[in-house]
Amino acid sequence: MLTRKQLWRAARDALLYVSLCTVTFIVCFPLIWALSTSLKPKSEIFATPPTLVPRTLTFENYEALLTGRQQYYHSGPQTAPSGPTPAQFFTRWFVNSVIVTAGSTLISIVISTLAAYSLTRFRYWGRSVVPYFSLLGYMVPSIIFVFPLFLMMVRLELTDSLWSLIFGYVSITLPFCMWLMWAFMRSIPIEIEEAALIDGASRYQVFRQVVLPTALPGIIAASIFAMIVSWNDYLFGRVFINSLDNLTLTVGVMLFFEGTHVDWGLLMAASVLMTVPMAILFMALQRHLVAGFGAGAVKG
Amino acid sequence: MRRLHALLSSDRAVGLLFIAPFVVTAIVFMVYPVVEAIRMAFYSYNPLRPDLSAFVGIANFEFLFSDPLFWDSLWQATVWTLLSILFQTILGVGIAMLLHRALFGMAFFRGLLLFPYIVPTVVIALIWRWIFNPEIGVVNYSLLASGIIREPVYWLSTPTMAMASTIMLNVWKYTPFVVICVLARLQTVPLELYDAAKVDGAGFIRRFIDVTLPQLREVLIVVIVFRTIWTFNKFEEIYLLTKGGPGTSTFNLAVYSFEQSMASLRLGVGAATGVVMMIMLLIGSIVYLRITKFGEEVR
Amino acid sequence: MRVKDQHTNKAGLGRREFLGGTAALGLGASGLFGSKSALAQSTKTGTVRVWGEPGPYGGVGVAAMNEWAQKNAPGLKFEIETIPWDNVYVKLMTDLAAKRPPSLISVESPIAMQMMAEGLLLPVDDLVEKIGRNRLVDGVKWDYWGNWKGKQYVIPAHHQPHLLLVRMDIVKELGLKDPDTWDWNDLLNAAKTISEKKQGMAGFCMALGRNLCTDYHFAALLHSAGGRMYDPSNKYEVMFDSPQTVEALNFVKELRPYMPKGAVEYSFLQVVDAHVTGQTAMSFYWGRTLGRAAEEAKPVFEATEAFNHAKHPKTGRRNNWNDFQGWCIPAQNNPFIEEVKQALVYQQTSKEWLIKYCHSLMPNVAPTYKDIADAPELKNHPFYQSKSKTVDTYFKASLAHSSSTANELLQGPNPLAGYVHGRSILAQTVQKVVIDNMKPEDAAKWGARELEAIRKENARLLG
Amino acid sequence: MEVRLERINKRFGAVQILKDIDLVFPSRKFVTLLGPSGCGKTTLLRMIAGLEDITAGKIWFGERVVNELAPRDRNIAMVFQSYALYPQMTVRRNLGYGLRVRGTPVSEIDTAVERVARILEIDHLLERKPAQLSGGQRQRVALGRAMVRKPDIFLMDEPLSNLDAKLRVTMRGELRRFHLDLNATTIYVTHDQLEAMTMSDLIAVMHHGVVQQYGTPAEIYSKPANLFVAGFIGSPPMNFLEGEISNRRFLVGDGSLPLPALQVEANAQKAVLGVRPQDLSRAPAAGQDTITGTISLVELLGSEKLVEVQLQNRKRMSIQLRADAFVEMGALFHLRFDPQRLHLFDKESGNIIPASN
Repeated sequence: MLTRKQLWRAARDALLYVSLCTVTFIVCFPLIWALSTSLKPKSEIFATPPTLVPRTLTFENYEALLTGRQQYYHSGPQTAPSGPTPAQFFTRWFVNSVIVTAGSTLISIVISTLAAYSLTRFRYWGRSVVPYFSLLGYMVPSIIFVFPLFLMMVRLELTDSLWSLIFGYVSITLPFCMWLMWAFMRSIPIEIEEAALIDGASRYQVFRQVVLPTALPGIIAASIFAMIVSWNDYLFGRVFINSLDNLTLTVGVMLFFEGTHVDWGLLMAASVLMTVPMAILFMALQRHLVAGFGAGAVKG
Repeated sequence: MRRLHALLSSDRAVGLLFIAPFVVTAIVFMVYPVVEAIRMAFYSYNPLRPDLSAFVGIANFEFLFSDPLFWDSLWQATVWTLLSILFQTILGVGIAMLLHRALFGMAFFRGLLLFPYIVPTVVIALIWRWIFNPEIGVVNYSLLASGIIREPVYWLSTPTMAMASTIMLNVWKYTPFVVICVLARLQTVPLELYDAAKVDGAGFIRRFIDVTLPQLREVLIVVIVFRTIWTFNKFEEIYLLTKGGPGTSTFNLAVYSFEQSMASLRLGVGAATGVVMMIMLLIGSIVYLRITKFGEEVR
Repeated sequence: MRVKDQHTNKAGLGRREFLGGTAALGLGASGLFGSKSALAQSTKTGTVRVWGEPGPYGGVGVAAMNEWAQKNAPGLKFEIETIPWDNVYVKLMTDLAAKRPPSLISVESPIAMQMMAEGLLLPVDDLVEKIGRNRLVDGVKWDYWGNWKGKQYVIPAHHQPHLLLVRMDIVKELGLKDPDTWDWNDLLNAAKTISEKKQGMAGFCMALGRNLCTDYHFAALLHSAGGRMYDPSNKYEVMFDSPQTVEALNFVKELRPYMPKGAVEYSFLQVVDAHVTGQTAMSFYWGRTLGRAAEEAKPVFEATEAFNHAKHPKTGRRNNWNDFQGWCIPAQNNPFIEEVKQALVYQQTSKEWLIKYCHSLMPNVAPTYKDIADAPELKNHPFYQSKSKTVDTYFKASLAHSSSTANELLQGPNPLAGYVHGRSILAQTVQKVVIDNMKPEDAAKWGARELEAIRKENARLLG
Repeated sequence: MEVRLERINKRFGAVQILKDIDLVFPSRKFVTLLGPSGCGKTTLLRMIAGLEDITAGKIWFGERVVNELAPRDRNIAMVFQSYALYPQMTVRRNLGYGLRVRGTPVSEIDTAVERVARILEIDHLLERKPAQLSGGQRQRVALGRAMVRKPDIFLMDEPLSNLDAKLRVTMRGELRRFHLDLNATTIYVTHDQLEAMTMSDLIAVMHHGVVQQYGTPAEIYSKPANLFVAGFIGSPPMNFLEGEISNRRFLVGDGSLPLPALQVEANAQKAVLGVRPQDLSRAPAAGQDTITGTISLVELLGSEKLVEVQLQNRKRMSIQLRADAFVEMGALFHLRFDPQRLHLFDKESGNIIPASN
């Protein structure tokens, strides 16, 4: 038999679940709808009433993106190749995005981990200024320095190469990683290292065998953020890259939208595909993401 | 004694060696571009004709301050920031409270609700244009079908609706940030405080006001300051969804700067806008430092 | 794009294979290091980047050039990059500033003329002779595409006027007059009638967003009213603050209630969408609306015909905005100048390719040479059966009413137009009226001030 | 007010935290729930407070079942281990909070707060915030918050555990005094037997969710009901020897000890013999009631000396001697057992085997 209190509690939990489901549905709806659209044949995309679950399931949009199917323009008796369409470059752009994301994240993490260790374990002039500096850099929006950076890349003859993006993303992610790693390193007790030093380990051994493993959660958190930032950036890709071959996904996918004809199915499939890597990362490392917020973003 | 000396000096060497890459990278890729941006604010610079670049003193700033669009952008940025932050905070705290329950399946909800944060802005802008399309979008269809509206809503076609849409997008994308921060803090609130309040006779609402909110105060201030700074300077969310339109009704300073630099080929004016943004940013940062007493801690 | 002299052929081949659209993994590295090429002894290898506007014809043009390359420069691959109109300026700025311009650009006249006056283009008079100076169709001159201080900088790609597209089924149903006879009042009236009588359909549609399309659509109205932005014969003095401008703005304002509600954010794409999906009965547009309707909405295609614009009641003008679009060759940082020149001549002298070019998007791209325009093969297209008058209007009859912002009322090239469009001055002027409810007189003054600022900032171009 | 627990059970999923607890807390008594951590004592306290659901059973406050009552309606007050002061409020507001949420008039709140502050000698701290107080001061504020409402029942969850040793001793006395002043039933949870022994009227010793023994401190100390209580109460802890009962003697290893008369005589029963270090003495020579070992450790405790003697079966026994007693490591030592001061437990059940009388 249920007591009044239990009944009340059950009702409250039910209400809680209902509101959670509603909120979750609203939050996820855009993505669900994108997925749904991407799996529909053209005829169903514009059907009224619209269908949430496709009546006919098709993977043609994904196929087009992944195989880079050449598209032809039918107008009259002949079929003319219409020149490259964005779909043909999709895989290429995907690889580019992976390269710049991985490259910039790696650089930022290595630099910031070393620096954070140095800042929290050694004493020298200026060591208290660096965190301030990182914080400030963390807040500076990229729109402010994208053009000077671009002109610098021009001078270095790096434009239209993935290096320009890697360096560009380092400039956005480094202050943040620095800040996060600094906060994290500070919270690691120095005694373990001292113990290792007394046991006869060298500084480098201590760093490799003691500090790095302890700092791993921080490193993972910083990496996720760096990856999200690099993967999602549009501005730098838009400004730094000139040729189709070297575009990244974000800029490339916008090209789908800017003709005289928008293929919504294809566009949504592209959107889904470019969200997937971050989603997987997110699912796998969600716990660390939260930890990252705790240590860095919410520091104070 | 000699060994100790050697250790210290080698330690120092390690310290400097480890910080060196950061210093170099920071100077080349962070300090230099910002300094250069400040320098460019005092130059005329047409990217098509860099050879004609010349020092113009404060002419770019004069241009800026006499351009009504600059002031419009500033005002619109303020509106968009304030409203975005307001909704993000309220929703963020609300959702965090919902998620902060040890109920079955909570991890699942938590994962899904934090998802928007990682969705690329490009993707969400495209999806937004698709679902909010006045004629063929599913949102209008649902609203019409359910009788909530009689006529299709033109989400991006009137200044007010466009502003509302960009705010919605921003709220959608960044509320998870607030949720994560608040949730992390909620988990550290001592449960005994709630018990004490219950024993003292406080109901649900009093407990929220007297226990939860004071505990969240600090994290909320930090989140709000951070988000204000970032939201104020957001470029992609607006540019990709409305390009600042219709008209210039959703311009903010970042879009203004981009348009001046790119479309108008006035990099100097764009840079000057950037300098104005940086000054406001500095003010924001000082507020942040004050609130968190960051400096004292370091000393 | 850098070209390196290397000795193996392998890399070049791999590159070609990749660009053939096969696959991607592992090739990131080549992008990573920015290296572009490899090569043979006498010929260069690499990708020749070509800019074109969205649409299949750029691809056809490049296909012709690749045919040339196969015979004469097997290491080269021409690749089209379609640049959406609204992005042209960003792309232009970053590519030129990055010293990585494409090797060949097919672009609208305002930009071509801007680049030409800035000294960014290569004179191509030698090509004109090879292609044939006397081939142009009647009613056009080489100048229209781009001639500056006696030198030709642009080779014609096509001309493309925007006209008044009308759903004749609706006109007949409502008993409206023949659109050929319309003046502005008739157009307005027709728009009104259709809006009132046809549920869920707008009477008329043009772009009103802050973009290039609105600039072009409005310019046609401005020119028909007899107004213009600058006077090339008088040191490019600004003429915009005029009764004609006000009249054109007022006309837009009057038409506004009969346009789709979302028109204030419309650009090229949405205007086409609106017509093809049957949301509007009339619209201003280039020929591609018909191309798309033919593919996606047969009934709309069958019912739609194109007309020269309604004439202005007083001036009697019916100006369209005709883009004399041409090929131009960036002079600096261009590693393939010779190859591009040869390939361009090859394409321009190949009847087969030029006809394919026109056919690729009927009737958007009109032939510029008599031998093509009159070729029987050109008529070998279904549109010539179903839409012969419309095609003819686009291709020939519109020429008498040609105008553009880069060559207002055909009174001389205007290198400032590129800046005007980059900043969307005309569109913003229109938006001041339709969104902000500014008085047209004040909007015209605002526009004039902006135009004056552009003239002052770029006085160097005019000297 | 009397508090009565009737077959109280608590389960978290499959885990049984409390099992059939029957307890009566007499009105106005100071009752301690004592037990090691994890024994369920805090859970039981929180159930009495209404902070924890009751899986089964009834809780009576006087004549009323309060199972369904919210904490606010039980007229209880509680002092928490971490004090749980509201960090953003001043001491004054902390003290008055419980009255304020009940809508008590401001003037009344002020009077009540000031009265309590005076009693607790914290009236000079009223405008401070918790962060500006020392541990002891916070403790007093927490107490004050509980006292201010004049509750029927006063619940305390290890309130002294966060204080340093010295302060703890002082506070023990004060708490006892406040209890007398307050005139309310006090239920006190602790794992510290010293607190329990010194302050309580009654002690309920808990282990594994079961009340092992309920009685006055003296009863618990002198007549432990089972092995657990015997081992838990008393310091230094009781010595235990395993052996067998045989003919009124206790056989252990190669020796044997005399036993008192048992209520139920037993033979060949496996048993555990317990004896407190204070109850052992030193015999000059081996005898009937002694066991011999060697001294393996000597600890000087100040007024006493604790000596550890290792028996032949390697079992160690501790014995408390006067500080001036002469002992030498490694020397032989004869332990004398007083039959009247032995505790005999059944090896199987752990329960006491009662002596007759």
